[in-house]
Amino acid sequence: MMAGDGTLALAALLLHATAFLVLAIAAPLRRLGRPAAYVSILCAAGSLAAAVLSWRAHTGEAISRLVWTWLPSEGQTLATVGVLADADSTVMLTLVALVALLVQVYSLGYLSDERAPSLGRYYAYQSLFAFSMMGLVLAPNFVQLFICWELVGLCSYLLIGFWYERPAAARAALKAFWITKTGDVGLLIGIVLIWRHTGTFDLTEMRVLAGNGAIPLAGLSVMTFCIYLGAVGKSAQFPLHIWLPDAMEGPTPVSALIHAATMVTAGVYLLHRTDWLFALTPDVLAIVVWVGAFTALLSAVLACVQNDIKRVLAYSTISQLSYMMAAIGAGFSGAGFLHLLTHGVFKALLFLGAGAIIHAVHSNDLPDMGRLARRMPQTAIVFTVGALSLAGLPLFAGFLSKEEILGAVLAGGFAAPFAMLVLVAFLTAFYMFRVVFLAFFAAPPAGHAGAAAASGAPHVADASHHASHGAAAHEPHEPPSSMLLPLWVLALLSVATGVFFTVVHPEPEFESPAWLMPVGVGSAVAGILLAWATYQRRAIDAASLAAAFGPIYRGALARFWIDAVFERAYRLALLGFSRLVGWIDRYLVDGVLNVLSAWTVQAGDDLRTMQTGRVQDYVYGIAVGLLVLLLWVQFN
Amino acid sequence: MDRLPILSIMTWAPFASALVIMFFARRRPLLVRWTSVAGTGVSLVASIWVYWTYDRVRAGFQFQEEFSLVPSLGISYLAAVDGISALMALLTSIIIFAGVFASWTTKQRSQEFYALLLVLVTGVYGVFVTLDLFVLFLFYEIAVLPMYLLIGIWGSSGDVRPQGIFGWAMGRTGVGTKEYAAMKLTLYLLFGSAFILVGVLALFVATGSRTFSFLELQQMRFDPALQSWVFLAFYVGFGILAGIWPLHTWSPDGHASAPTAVSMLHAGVLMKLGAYGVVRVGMGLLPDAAVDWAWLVGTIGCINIVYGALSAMAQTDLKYVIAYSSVSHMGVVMLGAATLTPNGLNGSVFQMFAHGIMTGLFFALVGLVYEKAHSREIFKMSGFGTMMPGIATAFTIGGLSSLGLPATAGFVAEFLTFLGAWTSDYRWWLFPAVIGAFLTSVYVLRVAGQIFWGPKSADPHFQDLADAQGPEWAALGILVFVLVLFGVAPSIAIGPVDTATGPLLRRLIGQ
Amino acid sequence: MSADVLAFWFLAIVLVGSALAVVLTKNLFHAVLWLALALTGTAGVFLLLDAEFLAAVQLLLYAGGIVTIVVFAIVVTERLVGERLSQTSRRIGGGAVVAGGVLALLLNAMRGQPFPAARPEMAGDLTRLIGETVLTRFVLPFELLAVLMLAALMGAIYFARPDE
Amino acid sequence: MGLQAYLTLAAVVFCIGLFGVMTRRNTIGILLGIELMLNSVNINLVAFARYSGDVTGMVFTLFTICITVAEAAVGLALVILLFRVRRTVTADHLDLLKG
Repeated sequence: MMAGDGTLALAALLLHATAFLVLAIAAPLRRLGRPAAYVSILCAAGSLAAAVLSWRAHTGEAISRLVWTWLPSEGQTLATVGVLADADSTVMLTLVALVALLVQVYSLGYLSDERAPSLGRYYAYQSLFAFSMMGLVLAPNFVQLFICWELVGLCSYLLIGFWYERPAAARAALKAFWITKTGDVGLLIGIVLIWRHTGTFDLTEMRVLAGNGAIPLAGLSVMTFCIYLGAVGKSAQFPLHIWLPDAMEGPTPVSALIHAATMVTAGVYLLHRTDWLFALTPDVLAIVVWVGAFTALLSAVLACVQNDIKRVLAYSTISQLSYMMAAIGAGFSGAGFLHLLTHGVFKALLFLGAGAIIHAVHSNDLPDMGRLARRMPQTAIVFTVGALSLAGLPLFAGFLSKEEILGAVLAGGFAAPFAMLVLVAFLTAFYMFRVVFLAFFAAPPAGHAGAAAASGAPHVADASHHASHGAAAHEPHEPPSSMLLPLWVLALLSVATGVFFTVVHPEPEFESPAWLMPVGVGSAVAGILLAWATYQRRAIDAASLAAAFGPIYRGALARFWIDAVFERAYRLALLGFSRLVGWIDRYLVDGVLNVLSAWTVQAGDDLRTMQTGRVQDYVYGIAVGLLVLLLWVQFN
Repeated sequence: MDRLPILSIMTWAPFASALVIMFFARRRPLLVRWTSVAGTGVSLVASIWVYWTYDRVRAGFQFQEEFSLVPSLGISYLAAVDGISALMALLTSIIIFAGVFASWTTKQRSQEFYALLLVLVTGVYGVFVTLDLFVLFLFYEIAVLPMYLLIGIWGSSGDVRPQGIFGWAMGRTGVGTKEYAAMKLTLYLLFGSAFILVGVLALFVATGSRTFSFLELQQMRFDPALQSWVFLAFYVGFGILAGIWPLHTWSPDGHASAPTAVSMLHAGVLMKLGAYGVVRVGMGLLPDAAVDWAWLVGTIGCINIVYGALSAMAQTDLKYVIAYSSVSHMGVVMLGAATLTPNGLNGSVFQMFAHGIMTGLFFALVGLVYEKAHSREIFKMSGFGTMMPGIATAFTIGGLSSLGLPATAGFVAEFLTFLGAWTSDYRWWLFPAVIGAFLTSVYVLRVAGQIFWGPKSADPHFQDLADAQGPEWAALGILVFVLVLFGVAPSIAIGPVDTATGPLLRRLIGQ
Repeated sequence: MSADVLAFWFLAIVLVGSALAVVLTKNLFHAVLWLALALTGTAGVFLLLDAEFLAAVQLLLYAGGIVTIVVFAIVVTERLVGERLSQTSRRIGGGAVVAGGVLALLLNAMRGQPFPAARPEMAGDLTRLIGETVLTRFVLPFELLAVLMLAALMGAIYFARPDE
Repeated sequence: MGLQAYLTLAAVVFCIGLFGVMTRRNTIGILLGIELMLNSVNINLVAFARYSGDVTGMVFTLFTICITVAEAAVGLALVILLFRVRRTVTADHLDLLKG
């Protein structure tokens, strides 16, 4: 059967590669801008079709595997490349293909003001990203996984820094790359260690070994922890979560694709993909749960105080990723993976919706918005759908997956993390609807410029890029159809999956208590109500609410000083130490050498007075030498 | 003659074109350049031909040519390649071919410049293809000596700021001038070659029979005590050229002062001569000592990696950054070799190749930037990306390869080395190596970000800078293409290399 | 026999004496004349050693050629400088000690060595023998010598040419 | 008379020449010393040749004489040139190579 042997999955992968190669090599085409975009979108559409077909062909236990030798060693194969298509990877592939296509279509409208060469470059990056992400999803072994893992990181770097003339963007790109690279150091070490430990990179072979109990447990925890470190960096777990909010300097469609739906979930996907390995090391899994729950809470708190709409969404992404991590840590990676899929859909929706708002009002800041629902009702509807999904209300996409996660953590026996996650559910609904009310329904604050400044949150993002086009004073309006279409597709998908899962409850892997669903939904509803009371009705004063949480509020404004710690570590420890080494090299290692040669030069200066330049002195010297020689020969 | 002496053609074609340039191209700069392109082009075609037709199944040394030079001492011209040297010859061809284009705009005495460059290249090819230790040593000297003139005449001097505790000594020796750099480099390398000569002669004497042939010496099993000190002599001698710590300080000064093509060739190929010498001569002839001294070689390799990366981070001069990154990357080469594992050794050889290409690319780019902006001060430049997108892109790709990003050649090399390190007897080597790769990502991207990305500089000197043009594109295009090609399909390189490292290792650690 | 010994001693005294005069006399012109005598004495020694041809060459080239050139040089330089060239010596003591030391050590080295006292009979004419050897075995150096002398001649002319 | 007598004579002349080379201030005087030294070598060569019955030494003497003449010619030309440029024939004044 054609579809069942992985060829379709491969085709989905290669279509994006083709688009990238065409755009990378055919520079004149790339510089045309829009034609380049059409090439890329065409390939993305084809890729989506292939991905869907491949997904349909790989339900249940069907697995297909295509590999080619990539790296030989001692005449044998050391590493391969290829595709490993099964139920999980193909559904993930479909998600990637879908979001990639929608984002590319959306970008046509969003970046319509971009110069043609830049637009071409953008689509080249997009194609490269989609290719790499699919390669990661379909990776049959750790080597390909790592390769694609790094490549998506590269695309993230390139796309965050897409508007590289802006210092903030250039800086954010570097920060994102370095912080994730820190985690990747762990991943790479983990891969090397596990290769030595099991003798293979191949996931399928390793899984068989794990199933047979053929993997020695001694030292395995270190290895899985190292692999987990990679996920910590990529999926923005504490303390390496700090890059993701800054990554919002990139164009909003990029944030939707890379920093919400796909790339940042790679860490979760990795852990899900290797859950049979992690199952052997429960101690590491416990770390995963605790870090996950803590990060979820931390970032939910941070999301509550942001004024930049994209930063709210960024912290919410961190929080949701941590949710997934917690479920995987509890031993039920299926729940986490399900949330990954639904989250991919509705978070892309939210980001693209936020992009529509930014496109309309030329600002990222909530105080600059207000009552937008009248001007752009369609955007308001789809954004609210997204917010409801994120809050996890029934009939919406996030509902079931969130319940599953809460149930999973409880079933795993982690009571305290469970409590934290319930609190996060409440906070999530609160901050999300804070955004909804402030942006779409509540009246804009009177002197909002002061409010924005008082919030202290940095708010330089692509809004300023848009504002630079000189259309700052015009009325907000509904975005063009190329942007609306993806929004509606995602909104409908959110509702459809929500309804589907509310009605057709899948068989859970664990027993959940009956009170779980009311608690989950209740906390979400409570959050929505609090937001409504505070920001729509203004029954509760936002400032006094903040004052009630004094230290936490102030800490949150300073992002709990974590960024500052990293900044210090970079400036003082790394750069300082490098200067010390540089000094040692120049003044000690090389200095000693220079002293030696200076002495030599000095000695030459001193000795050259022996050279009188008079020929007879030399003859005299020769004669004396002859004399000495004769003496030595005769009396030795 | 039953077949073409392809290795000799490859080796001597640049020399022949150097002669043509000296005698027939006086005051005709374009003819000088096209003659160079022709000469190096012949070598390039020959080396690609050798590389493709190398019989991987049969392995061993192929394309053998031999004739006796001094029969009474057993010196002969013996040329042959195995997988490693075929790859190295290919590297040399690519770098010099690109280098000819990269120095297209040399104005001063271009005739002599190209002639010397081509003579130097002949020396490099000679070292890679010859198997007679005496002739190898001769070629080695041919490769080293023209460097003095090339740097001393066509080099550039930097700002001299002698200060600190040994400031007086630095002022005295003239730190920062091109003459200083040329002299330092030459003295260092000659110091090293003295060690090599001693080692070669010691082996010659120890064999008892009159031969310098690598193939015959390889059959010997020398006395362990002799092996031990001869290996050290080779390690120090060749290692200086490979930039081993703490004998690396000629490299930053030399590379910073050298003209573009010379930096390319020097960092790209000549430093590989050192590593190649350690692997081929040191490990190939002295198996027991290689095993005994692996701890030293590997540990110094680790120091190189981390120390070089940190030093690079501390520099403010662009060329110094690249030069120190070479020191760091050569550490990976030495570390890979010291692991004495198939993957590590493959990684080591591959890193020689990858680093050669990427550092060649870097120096070509630095040369271009300097030519256009007349500055090498990193923190004075900013936002060049909008003005020279091509150069910026190439620099970023080179940087990504340097930090070991997959899909570039740098990743494959480092990854194999890491695997080797963890399977060696000294597992902890893995950690400095990985940390070095991380540090590289910090300093390379910091530099790339500072110079090319970010807001456009307000400095009036840095307005309206041109992108690369004409022949310069040829240089950049070739190098970027190779870098990516070998990163995406590493088996092109690993295949032949693997056939050579396997037998070498079996001699080292037995069956 | 005794005539030989007598001749030897005579020549030795002449040779040593004139050599000493060469290096000690104040007047440079006299020194050259003493040198001519020394060279002639050497030619005599060659005669004693049965090398008539060499003695002739010695007289022609050395005593004739060199002395002429030197005298010529002295005349030229004196004319240019307009005063008589006298020559003084310096470091006489040191020079004497060193030269004497070398001499002593050379003699000491020769002492007790088994040098032959008798000359072997040379078959045939020595001059003919020299001629044959030069034109057979040493023909290449001989030709090179011609080139060398030509080069020296041209060099000397070039150096000493008048200013343009 | 044995070989030793000739050798001794040559050694004496050689040392006298050496003494002259070391002590004369005038360049022409130095040249004269050199001639003496070369001359003594010639004596040695001929004496050895004669006492060993091998004519090669004499051939060499022939060569030496020729080369000496060439050397004297060039040397004196140099002296004249030097004199013209530097206005001196005193060796002590010719110290351009002074370190």
